Amino acid sequence: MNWLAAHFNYVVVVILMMAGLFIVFSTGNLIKRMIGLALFQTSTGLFYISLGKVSGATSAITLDATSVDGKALAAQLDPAYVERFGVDGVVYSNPLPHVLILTAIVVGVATLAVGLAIAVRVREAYGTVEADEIEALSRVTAEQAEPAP
Amino acid sequence: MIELAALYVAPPTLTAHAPVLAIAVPLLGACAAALAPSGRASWVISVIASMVGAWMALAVAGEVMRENVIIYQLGGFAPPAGIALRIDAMGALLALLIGAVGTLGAIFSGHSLVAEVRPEKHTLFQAGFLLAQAGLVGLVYTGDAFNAFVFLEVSSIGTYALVAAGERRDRRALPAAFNYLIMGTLGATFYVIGVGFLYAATGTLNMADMAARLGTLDQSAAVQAGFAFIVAGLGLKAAMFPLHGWLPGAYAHGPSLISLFLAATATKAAIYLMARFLFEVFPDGAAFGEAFLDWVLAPLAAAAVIICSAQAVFSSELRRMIAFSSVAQVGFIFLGFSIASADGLSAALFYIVAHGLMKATMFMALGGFAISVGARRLNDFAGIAREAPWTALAFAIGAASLVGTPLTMGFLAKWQIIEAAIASGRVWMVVVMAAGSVLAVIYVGRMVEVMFFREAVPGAPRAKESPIGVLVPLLVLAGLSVWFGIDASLPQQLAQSGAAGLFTVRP
Amino acid sequence: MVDALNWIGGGFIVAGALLSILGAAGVLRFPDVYTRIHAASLTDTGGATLMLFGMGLLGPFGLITLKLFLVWGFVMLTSPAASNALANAAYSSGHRPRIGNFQIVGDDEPEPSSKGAP
Amino acid sequence: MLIGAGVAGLVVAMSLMIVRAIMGPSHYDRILAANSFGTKTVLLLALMGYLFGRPAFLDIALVYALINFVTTIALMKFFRYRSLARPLTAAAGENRADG
Amino acid sequence: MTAPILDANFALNVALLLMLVVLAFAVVRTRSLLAAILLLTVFSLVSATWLMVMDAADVAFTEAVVGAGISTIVALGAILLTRGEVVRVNWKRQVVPGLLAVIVGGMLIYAVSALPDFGDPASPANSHVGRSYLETTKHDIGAPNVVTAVLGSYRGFDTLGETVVIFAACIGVALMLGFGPRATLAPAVDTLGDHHVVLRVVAKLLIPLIILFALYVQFHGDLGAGGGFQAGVIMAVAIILHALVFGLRDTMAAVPARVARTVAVLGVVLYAGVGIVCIANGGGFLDYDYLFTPQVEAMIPPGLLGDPDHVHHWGQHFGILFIELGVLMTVAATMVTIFYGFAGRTVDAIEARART
Repeated sequence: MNWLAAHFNYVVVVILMMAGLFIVFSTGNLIKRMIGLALFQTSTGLFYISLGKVSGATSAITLDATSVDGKALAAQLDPAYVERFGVDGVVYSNPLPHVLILTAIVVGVATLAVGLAIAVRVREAYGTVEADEIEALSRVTAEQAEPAP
Repeated sequence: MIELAALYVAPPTLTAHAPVLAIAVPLLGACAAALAPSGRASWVISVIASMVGAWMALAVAGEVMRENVIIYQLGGFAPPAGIALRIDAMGALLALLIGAVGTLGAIFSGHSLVAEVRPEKHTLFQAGFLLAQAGLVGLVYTGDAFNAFVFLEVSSIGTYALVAAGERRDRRALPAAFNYLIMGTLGATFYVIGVGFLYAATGTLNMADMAARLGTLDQSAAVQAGFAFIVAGLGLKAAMFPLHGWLPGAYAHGPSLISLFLAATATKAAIYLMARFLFEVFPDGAAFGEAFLDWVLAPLAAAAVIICSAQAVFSSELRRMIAFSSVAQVGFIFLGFSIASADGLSAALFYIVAHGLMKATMFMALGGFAISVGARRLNDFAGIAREAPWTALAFAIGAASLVGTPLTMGFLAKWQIIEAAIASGRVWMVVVMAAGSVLAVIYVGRMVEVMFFREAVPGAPRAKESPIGVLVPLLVLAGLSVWFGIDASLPQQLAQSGAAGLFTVRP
Repeated sequence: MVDALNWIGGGFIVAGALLSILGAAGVLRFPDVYTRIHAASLTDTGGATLMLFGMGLLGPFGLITLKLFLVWGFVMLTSPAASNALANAAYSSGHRPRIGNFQIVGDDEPEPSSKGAP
Repeated sequence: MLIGAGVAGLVVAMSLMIVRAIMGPSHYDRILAANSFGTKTVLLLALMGYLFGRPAFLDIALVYALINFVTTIALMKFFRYRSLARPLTAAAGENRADG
Repeated sequence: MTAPILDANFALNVALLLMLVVLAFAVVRTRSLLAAILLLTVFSLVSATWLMVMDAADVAFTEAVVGAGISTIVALGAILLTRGEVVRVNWKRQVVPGLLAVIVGGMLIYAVSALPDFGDPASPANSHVGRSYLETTKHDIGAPNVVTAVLGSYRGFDTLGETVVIFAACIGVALMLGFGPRATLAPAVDTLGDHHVVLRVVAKLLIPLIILFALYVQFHGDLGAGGGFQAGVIMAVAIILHALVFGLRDTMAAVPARVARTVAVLGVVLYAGVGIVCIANGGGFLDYDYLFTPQVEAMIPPGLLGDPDHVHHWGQHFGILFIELGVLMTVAATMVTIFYGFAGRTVDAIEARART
C-alpha cells in the first residue's frame, strides 16, 4: 500500500502511455493515430512533472518567506523540513522538469499540426484516411508505375 | 593529405564561436529563405547558408583536432546548469558530412526542385531544408541530452513535410511521410522517456555529468530502462533493423533532395547519438553493456544486412532498392559498433561517411535522371547510360563504393570493419559481411547491367544528360568517394581520434 | 471580523459547489440535450457566482478581487453565449426537444451528423 | 476546511460531467459536458489557489475561461458547417457531407 | 520524510489521475473521432488542473492554451476534411498492438518501481541541477519566476530550439495546406449567420480584452506564471476567435497569411539575433550579461534596479524580454498560419462538395 502510494503517479502515467501506444498501433485511421500520439506525448510530460514534485512544496515562483502567503505555507510544514529542503525559507518544487515539459508540449503541438496536415493531404489524394485502403490504393499505383504528369 | 590540425580556415574570433554559428547560420538562412521573393532567390540563400555552415563545420573540425574536445557554453552558464555544446572528433566529422552533403544538395536542388516540387513551394521547401541542416548539426554538437531531443525534433518536423512534398510526382509520398512522422515521433518520445529515467537517476541532463554520476551508481532498473528506451528510440530514428519500417517509403517517394540528404545524414546523426550514449554516457557494466552489444545489437545488425539486402534484390523500383540497401548498410555500421573497440568504432564512423557519400551520389544521380524522365522502375532505366553518360558514371561510382570495389571509400570502410572484427575474434561477422556484399553485388549488378548494357525500350521517353548544375555536385560527390578511397586521411584522422577519445576515457 | 468573513465566504463556496453537483446531476439525468443545457448553464453561472463571491470574501481585497471579478465576468459572458450557440446548433442540426411523457432516460435519437458515408 | 469541501464538491461534479462526456449519446451532449467541465475547472483552479495558498494563480483560471469559450465556438462552427452544407445534399434525410 | 504526505494535495492528485485514466480508456474505446477529440480536450483540462496540483503553474498554463485550445481547433479542422468515424477493426488485429503496449508497459512498471518515492525532496532529480536553479536564480538572473529564468536564460538554447520547432511546423503546415488554387476561395458561408448576434457582440467585446490579456501574460512572465509561448497562443486565439465569428475572409484581410509567415520568421530572427548581439559584444551565444555594452550599462542610472552589484540583471532582464517577444511572435504567427491552413481547406472542401 505504501509502495503504491509512493509510486501511484508513475503507475498511472505508465497506464496512460500504454493507452496512447495502443491507439497508435491498433488503429488504421490516421487521425486517430495522431490522437493516440498526442496522448502518448502528454503522458510523457506527466511522467517528468511527477519526478519534479516535492512534498509540501509550492510553485517555483519565488516568494518572500516573511510574506503572508510564505508564512502560511511554512506553517503547514515541519520547520526542520523547511530548513533542510527549502530555499530562503520556502520549499519549492523542482523547476527543471517544468521547463523541459514546456518544450515538449510545444514540440507535441507542432507534431500534431504537421501530422494532421499530412493526413488531410492523404485524404485529398486517396479519398480515405484508413491505412488499409491507402495501402491497397498504393499497390495499384506501384503496379501501374505511371510516369510523372 | 590534409592535416586538419594545421588547418586554419577562419579568423580566431569566428573560430571561437564556430560551433554555434554552424547551427545559427543555416537557421538564419532558413528565415531568409522563407521570406525570399522567389524560388530562385531562396535557392541562392540556401546555397550560401549551407556553404557558410559547412565552412564553420570545417573550422570546428580543425579546432577539434587541435584541442581534442571543444566545450562551448551557451548563455554563459557552466554545465550542468547551462547547456553546453560538446564537440569531439566524431561530432566534428558528422557535422562536416552534414555540411558537405547539405551544400552539394543545395546546389543540386536548383534543378531538381523545379522538376519535383510545385514551384510556389520552393521558398518554404528551401527553408525547411536549411532547418533540417541546422537541427542535425545541433544534434551532433550538443552535449545535453534534452537539447539533443529538441534538435532531433528541429531536424525532423520540417522534414516530414518535405518528404510529403514529393506528392507532386508520387502520391505515395504522403502516406510514407505520415508513417515517417508517426515512427519518428514515437522514437523521439521513447528517447525522452529514456532521458527522463536517466534524469531521475542522476538529476542532470548534461551527458558528461550524467556519465560521471552513472559511474558511481548501482545498476538500477531505472537506469536499465533509460538505456533501453534511449536505444529503442534512437534505433527507430536510425532505422535499426526491426524498427526500419518507415524508411523505404520515405526515401523512395520523397523528393530526391530529401532522399539524398536523409540517407546521407539524418539516420547517421541518430546512430552517432546512440554511439555516444553507448560508449560515453553508460559506463561499461552499467545497464547491459557488453551483453547488449553482443547479443542484441550485433545479431540485429547481421539480420539487417542479410534480410534487407535480400529485400533490395527483390525490389523492382530503383529508389526502393537503394532505400532497402540503406537499412542493410546501417546494419554494417552497427556491426562495427558492436565490436566495442576503438578500431571497430573508428571503422563504423568511417563507414558512416562512406555510406553517406555513396548514397548521396546514388540518390542525386537518380534525381538527375528524374529531371528528364519520370522513371521509377528498374526496367525504365534501360540503356540510360548512353543518353546520360556522366550521370550514369557517377551512379556507377556510388554503386561501386556500395559494393566495396577497391579504390573506393566503401572498400576501405568494409575492410576496416573486417579487420576490427577479426582482431576481436568475431569471424562470424566476416561471413555476414561477405554474404551482405555478395547480395549487394547482385542488386547493384542488376542496376548497372540495366543502365549500361541494355537497349532502351523503344518508344520510352528519352533521357537527357543532367544540366551542369546537377553534374557538378554529383561528380564532386562521386569524386569524394574515389578520393577518400585512395587517400582517406581526412575522414580517417577524425574517425580515429574520435574513437580513441571515447575508449581512452574508459578503457 | 476576518474570521466571520472566512466562514461566510466558505459558506458561499460550499453552496456553489453544491449547486455545481446539482447541475452535474441534472446533466447526467435529464432526458434530452435541451434540458441538459438548461441544467448546466444555470448551475454553471450560478455556481460560479456563488463561489467567486465567496472567494472574494476570503482573500485580501485588491488585485485578487479584481481578477476574481474578471473571471466572473468571463464566465458570465462566455457560458450563456456558449449555451446559446450550442442549443442553436443542436436545433439547426435537427435535434428537437422532447415534449410530453417519456420513460427512457438518455436514449436520444442517433446523432444525425456523425455518420460518415464515403 | 470549507474550501476543501468546495474543492471536493467540484471534483464530484467534474466526475459526473466526465460520465456524460463519455456516454454521449449525441455530440452536443459531449460538447455540453466539455464546456461545463471547463467552467468547473476554472472554479477549481481559482479555489486551488486558496487551498494551496497561492491565490496569484487566478491568471490561469482566467485563461481557462477564455479558451473554453473559443473552443466551444469552434465546435459550434464545426456543426454549423455541416448543417449549412446539408440542404445541398440532403437526399432522403441522409447526410452526405463527407462525400 | 520519503512517503508522500497524505494531504489534500495528494488526494486531489489521486482523484485527477483517476479521471485521466478513465478518459484515456474512453479515448481508446470510442470510434467517433469527434468524441475522441472532445475527450482529449477534457483530458487536457484535467491534466492542466493536475499540473497545478504538481506546482507546475507555467506548464498548466501551456497545457490549457495548447491542449484545450489550439489542438482541439486544429483537430476539428482536420476531421472536417476526413471521415467522422473509425472503421471497426477485427479484435484479432488488436492482439499484437495490445501485446506491444503491454510489453512496453510492463517494462515501464518494472522500471518505475525503482524510482525514488513520489514527492521525495532528496531524490537525485530534485537535489542536483534542479535545486541549483532555485538557489542561483536570484543572483544570476534576478527574476522571481524560476521557470522563466531557466527557460529564458539557463536553458535559453533549448527554448531557441523550441521556437525553431514551432517555426518548422509553420513551414510544414504551410507547405502542406497553404497552397493550391482552392485555398483562396472566398469563404462566403463562413460567418455564423444572423442567428448568432449574441456571439458576435460577445466576441467583439472579448477580442480586445484577450489581446490585452496576452500582453499582460507576456510582460508578467518573469514575475508570475506565463511567458512568450503562452501569450503567443492567447494572441493567436484572439485572431482565431475573430475568424470563427466574423469569417475567415475578413480575418485574412486583416492578417494576411503572408504577414503571419513573415512575423513567424521575424520572431526566430529576433531570438537568434539576441544571441548574435551577445557574441558581438564579447560574450557567448545568448549570454545576456553581454547584451548591453559597458557604455550602455554606464548610462543606466545607478540604483534604478535596486541592487548596484547586479548590473548584469539588466542584461538578463532585457534578454529574457526580447527572446520572449521573439517566441511570442513566432508562436502567435505560427498558430494563425496553422489555423489558416486547416480552415482554408475546410471552406474549400465544403464548396467542392457543393459542386459535386
